[in-house]
Amino acid sequence: MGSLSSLPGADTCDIVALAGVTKRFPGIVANDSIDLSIRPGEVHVLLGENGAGKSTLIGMLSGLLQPDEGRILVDGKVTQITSPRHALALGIGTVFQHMMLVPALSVAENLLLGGPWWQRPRIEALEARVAKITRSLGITVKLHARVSELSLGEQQQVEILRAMVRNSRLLILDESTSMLTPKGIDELGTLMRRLVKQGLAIVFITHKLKEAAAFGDRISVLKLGRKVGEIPPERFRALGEQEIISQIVDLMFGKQKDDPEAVERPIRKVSVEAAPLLQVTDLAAAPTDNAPGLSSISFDIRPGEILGIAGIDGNGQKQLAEALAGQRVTTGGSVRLEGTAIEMLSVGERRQRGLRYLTDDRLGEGTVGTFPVSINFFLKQVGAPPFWRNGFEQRAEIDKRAAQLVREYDVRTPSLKTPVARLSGGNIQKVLLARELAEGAKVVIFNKPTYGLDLANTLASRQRICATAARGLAVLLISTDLEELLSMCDRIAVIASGALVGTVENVDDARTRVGRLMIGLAA
Amino acid sequence: MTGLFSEVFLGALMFGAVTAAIPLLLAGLGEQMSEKAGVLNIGIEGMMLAGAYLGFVGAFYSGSLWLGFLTGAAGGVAVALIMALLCVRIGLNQIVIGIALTLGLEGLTALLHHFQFSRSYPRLPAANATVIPLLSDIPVIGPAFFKHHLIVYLALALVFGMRYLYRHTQLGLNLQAAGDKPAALDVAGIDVIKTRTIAVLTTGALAGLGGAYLANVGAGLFIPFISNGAGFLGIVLAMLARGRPVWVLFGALLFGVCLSLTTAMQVAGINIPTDVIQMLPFLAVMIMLVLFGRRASLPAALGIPYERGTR
Amino acid sequence: GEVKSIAILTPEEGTDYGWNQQGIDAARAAGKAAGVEVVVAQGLGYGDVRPTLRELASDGASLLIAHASGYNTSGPEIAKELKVPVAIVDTPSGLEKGLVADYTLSGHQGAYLAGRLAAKMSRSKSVGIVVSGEPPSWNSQSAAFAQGVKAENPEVKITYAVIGPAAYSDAAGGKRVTESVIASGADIIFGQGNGSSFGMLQAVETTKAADGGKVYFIDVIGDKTPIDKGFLLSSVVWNIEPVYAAMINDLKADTFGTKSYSIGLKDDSVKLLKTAAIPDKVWTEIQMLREEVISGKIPVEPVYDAAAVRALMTSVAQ
Amino acid sequence: MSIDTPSVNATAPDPTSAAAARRDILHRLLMTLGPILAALVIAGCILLAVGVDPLAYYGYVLEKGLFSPLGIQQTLTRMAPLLFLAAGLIVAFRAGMWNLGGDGQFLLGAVTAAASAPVFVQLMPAWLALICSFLIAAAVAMIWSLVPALLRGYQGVNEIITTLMMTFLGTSLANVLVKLVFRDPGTTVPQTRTLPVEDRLPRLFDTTITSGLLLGLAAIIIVHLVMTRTAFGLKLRIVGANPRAAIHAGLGVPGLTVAVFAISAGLAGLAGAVDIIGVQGNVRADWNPAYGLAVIPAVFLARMNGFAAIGFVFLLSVLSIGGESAARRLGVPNHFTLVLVSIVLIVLALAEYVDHRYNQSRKA
Ligand SMILES: Nc1ncnc2c1ncn2[C@@H]1O[C@H](COP(=O)(O)OP(=O)(O)OP(=O)(O)O)[C@@H](O)[C@H]1O
Ligand SMILES: Nc1ncnc2c1ncn2[C@@H]1O[C@H](COP(=O)(O)OP(=O)(O)OP(=O)(O)O)[C@@H](O)[C@H]1O
Ligand SMILES: [Mg+2]
Ligand SMILES: [Mg+2]
Repeated sequence: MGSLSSLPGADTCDIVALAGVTKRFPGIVANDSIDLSIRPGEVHVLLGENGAGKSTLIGMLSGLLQPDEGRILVDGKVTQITSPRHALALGIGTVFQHMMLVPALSVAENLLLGGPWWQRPRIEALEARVAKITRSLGITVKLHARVSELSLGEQQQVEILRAMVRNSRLLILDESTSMLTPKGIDELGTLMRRLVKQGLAIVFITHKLKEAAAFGDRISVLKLGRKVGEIPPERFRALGEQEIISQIVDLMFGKQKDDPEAVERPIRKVSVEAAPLLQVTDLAAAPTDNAPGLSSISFDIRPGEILGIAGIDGNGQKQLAEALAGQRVTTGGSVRLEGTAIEMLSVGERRQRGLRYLTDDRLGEGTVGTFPVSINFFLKQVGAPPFWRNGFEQRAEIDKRAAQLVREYDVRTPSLKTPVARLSGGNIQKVLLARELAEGAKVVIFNKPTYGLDLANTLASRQRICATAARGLAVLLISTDLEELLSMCDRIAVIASGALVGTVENVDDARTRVGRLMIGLAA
Repeated sequence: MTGLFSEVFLGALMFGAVTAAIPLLLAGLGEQMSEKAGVLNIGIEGMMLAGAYLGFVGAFYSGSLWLGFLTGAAGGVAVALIMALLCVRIGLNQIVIGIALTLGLEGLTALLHHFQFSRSYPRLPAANATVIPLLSDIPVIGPAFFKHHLIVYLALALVFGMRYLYRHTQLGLNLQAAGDKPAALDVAGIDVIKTRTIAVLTTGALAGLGGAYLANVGAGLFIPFISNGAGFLGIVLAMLARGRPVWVLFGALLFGVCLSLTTAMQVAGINIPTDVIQMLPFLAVMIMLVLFGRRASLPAALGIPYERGTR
Repeated sequence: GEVKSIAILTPEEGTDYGWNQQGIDAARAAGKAAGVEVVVAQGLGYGDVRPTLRELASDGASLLIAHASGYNTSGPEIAKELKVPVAIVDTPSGLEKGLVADYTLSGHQGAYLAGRLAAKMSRSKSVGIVVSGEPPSWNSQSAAFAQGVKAENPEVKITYAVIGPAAYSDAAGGKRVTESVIASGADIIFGQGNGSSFGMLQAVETTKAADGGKVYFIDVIGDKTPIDKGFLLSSVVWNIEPVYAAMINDLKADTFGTKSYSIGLKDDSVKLLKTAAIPDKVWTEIQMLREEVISGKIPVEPVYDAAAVRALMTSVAQ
Repeated sequence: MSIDTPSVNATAPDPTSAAAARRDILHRLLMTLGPILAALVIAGCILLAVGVDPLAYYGYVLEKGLFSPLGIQQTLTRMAPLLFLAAGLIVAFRAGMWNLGGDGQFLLGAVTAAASAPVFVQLMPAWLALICSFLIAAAVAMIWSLVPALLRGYQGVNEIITTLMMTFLGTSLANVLVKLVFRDPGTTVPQTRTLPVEDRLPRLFDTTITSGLLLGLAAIIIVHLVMTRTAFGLKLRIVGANPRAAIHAGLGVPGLTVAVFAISAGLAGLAGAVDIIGVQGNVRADWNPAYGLAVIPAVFLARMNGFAAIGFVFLLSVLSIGGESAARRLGVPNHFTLVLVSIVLIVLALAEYVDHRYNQSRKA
């Protein structure tokens, strides 16, 4: 073992440095001798495809996982981060990729978790402290609301706030922008800048290269568990946004086109005279404890058309999708598929008629995590031939078709038998896509189809969605990512508080008009 | 017949109801704590039996009821320790281990009783009551509620202690988080395993104490299978109470009162088979469930062992 | 026929100072007297004893004594299956020559005397009956006890309480219910229950009667004198040895299965336990009553049915 | 709350060598027998402590529970109701429903069979009578499960509470039925009329083994195949593993919930019926063998696999038949069998954990 100074990344001004850190999971090396230095005053952006090993790395920094090899240096000293508690004590605060709040507790109680057990929770002290922090961050947090009543975006803010309340010196944000609106993302960016100015170190994981270029100081790129490149701050400052992006793309994918996110909107012919495939009239649903209701939602989609639903997360998008799919009870209005009313049909019957719903909750409802990949392809066809005959499973048929879909949709899985929850989010998404686009689809509802996907997967998914429309299907695309909507839709409707506040043709000034609608102004 | 229902008799009936309710209360409070923290503790019947046996042994040989309660609680903790090791620390199936512990303690305590007491059947003297001045002079209510052994008042105080614990302390928050979303508790820097272990051991102590009360005060002796399903009733009470200690108290008293009602009806000469009367408390609860039974809010992670970093 | 060994099967361990212990002790005594080996299978529970019956038969037992009313379906079946003599209880109609004999044990005559005794001795003119379940043999004693009390003194109040449908090991229940019955005024408790009877005993020992004096306990079947602390007034003691001895003799004489066996006051196979708590004068009176019962001058009919017992109790409670 | 449902291999076993398969079977055998041996050693220490020779004890357990013709017959006969119960629990647990009310359903099925069979055999041919009794026993148990099923399916009321309550209620109700409704007027003992031995389920060949054993085996194997190979079984497993995914996939979750309870309870009812019609002949008041308490852990240890469950049920039967005999011969109270079963369950659970850990570290 060489001396410390000979190890790359073991710089004295690092808060945390990784030296040759390796982590293996059964069958895979998730992190392969990674060196990394994290410094105060810097936003260190971690980039990499789905499954590249970013979250694993974070797991080790936050005490959830222990490295198999290599070491972690904190303030220059080799430190074993044995538990999350230890990590917090070292000043490492993490906002995890998956929500880490207790839904049944209030925001305040969640922030208080972790105090000495015999104490009364010190709400008053917390209130004062939170007030100070939120003022300096420019966010508002409903301290006494239950977490289960907050939108995902609000929950993410609470998690960031938690890290701040804990006096973190190093703040780790794992895909924290995936749930935010463009405005929210900008705010988070400003916030990060403000924090690093105060001397914090930030590790920021994202799949969006523009965010990386806009908010970062230093960029590290992971690929298949290895670190394949780093852009240090000196270089970073010297380059413009486009140059940075093209460098990253070089690192991640080899040479490619300049701005991969600037997808050309494919030109599709939507025939104006064609009868709408999907007609929704005055759809309404009652609000529940933690979700807004729907009121008088009306729109129609013609064959080959993509209708976008824009809006800030938590404004009824999910309720709309569920109401259309039949998973949510409606209190009025009609839904017509090819002219036939389907609002009284069950989920299964609607699917049978060609209405497909790709959920945004992949693990929660989209898949059965413990079941093999192969079965998850056919969850919505259980009992249907040729995969089941007379009620009996035809394993050969299932496997044959599953293997075909795995190839066709490029699902990266160790085997067909692998429990689907073991796949990375992007690959789970491909399974869902394959399932929903199977034979007989006429209208497809996509709910946040690229949420959390890496660049390549995002592009592939978008292409599939466009191809879907091009085949003459009607597509309803729900997304919080305005760029995505602008790049794909024919028309964009804006939802707010469970009602459509306006619909805009996706032509030149659509961006401004949608933006105005989203912040409550007339288009 | 009016003569039958003298003050003394009614007082004794209510006194009996409270006495019968205390073991259920302690078992229910204990189970509630485990469940809050995400552990379904089916071994509670075994913990009660361990508490009953050791509690009796302690009280009998030392001559001190208090020492008996102490050894009883320790017995419960000893069984809980096995449960905590197997189910919390290494994550074995809680139902398998719970049932196994119950079966094992049934057998073990019966075995020990056989070798130790099955010829002499020792019995303890009456537990001396702590008479609360003034209050105990109220007719019927006085003898029913204010002439019990001190441990009864402590058990009642415990209900409010638990309530305070759950509502107003950090530990209460931790327990709830351990049951609802253990990963969130873990990343907040609290050891989930330790939190759950504390909960399970507390359950053991309470169940053991309940068993000791059952043997030492309820019966004044130990015989095999003395708990007679009280642990399982405790599980039912804890689940019905939905995390609220005061509801456990109400439930335990309901069962105690129903038992006394059985006696009262018989003494009054009402000719109803005991099987039918026996069904009353369950029937009452079932009807309540049918009428008002909305989604029972059990902790989301109940029964699921926690292991850091898995999903 | 030849009798080499007999086996007795009991549902609980033979250390209960009651049904199981009396059965096992009697079988041992009868076997010893006849020079026959005795195999004891105890603590078998109330489930299926066919496996044990078969095994004991295959081990060569000449007689299987199925000493529980729960065994009276399986007993005759195994007797027929394996051609081994089996003795069962509570089934007088089940006799089969050479195979099945019945011994219906009822201490009702003794319980009647116990009732007379209780009525004489009760200071408060109020007595209680506490049972942990309602099997036929207990029912007949409860009923006879009540009849005895009323025959002695119609003014004496009787309180009847069942702890629970099958609360045989509910000692705490036994204590609780007994305390309630004492609170209702009773100063003598006639108690029947396996494990729970120790709870009744404990209640009697730790609770004072309304007049501040002692409460007394009347036990059944066994003799709890060895563990008494001075509260045992009497017991309706069953001695089953003559029954088993007669069975062995009948087996030898090839007359097994031709008659039912029973116990009663006449041959002292049912008798009232004399304790120091019973004044000699009272005891003499009881002994005279015993003669009248034996002679049939006082008829005591057994009542086995639980509903009938409860109806009787309701009528005498008024 | 979720039950750790093992995923069923969807792909055909790869055509690796038969040697691997043999090694796997050997491994499984080792992982079952090893822990049992360890459990016997632990229990042996307790025996030593009370002054009993453990070797003699286990010798009797094996001889009287397994290796003597009489013993093995008794063991196999004891298995019949346990297999039905295990089958019912497999359905429920795989579908994520904690049916802890098996004992109540069992008793009501038993009482129904005991009440109906003696009547039916006088009205129709014996085989038809028995089938009818089986059917109505299953039906009554199903109806009994309707309350928890509907509450869970349509109101979301947790079924652990309701099934536990219903089992307390069911036990009492069974007693009331025996004592007040179906009581045999011909005896002082409160019990139902007795089905004559010759009208009961036939015995196998020349043995005392009840043919209920075959029915039980058939039930559990059918259940296993249905749960792992059919669309219906998959639907139930989806509901069990992720109810939200089931709703999303368009499955009628409330209906399936009711179906699960009906099947599970029906099988528990059949367990009662097969015990009565095959072996007992009648139901006595206060009779409650409480088989459920031992079968539940067995089903979990078997990871809800039908074939493994057969193995564990067999083990339980050997222990209970042989243990009783050994205890008697050596003067240990019969309660020791409970201790032995408990230790075996715990050590088996531990062994499974160790095995799982070992496999994981090997793959890493
Ligand atoms: N249990 C497991 N079995 C097999 N492989 C695993 C397991 N756990 C992790 N891996 C592997 O570890 C690798 C790194 O995972 P990690 O979560 O760090 O990816 P990531 O970079 O965070 O991806 P994403 O961008 O999707 O968040 C993945 O490729 C995955 O295949
Ligand atoms: N504990 C674990 N055991 C096994 N594999 C794991 C584990 N944790 C993570 N993985 C693997 O890590 C990979 C990435 O997991 P992760 O949850 O980070 O998804 P993801 O890569 O972030 O997907 P996305 O970026 O689309 O959200 C997966 O392929 C998964 O198999
Ligand atoms: Mg990710
Ligand atoms: Mg990740």
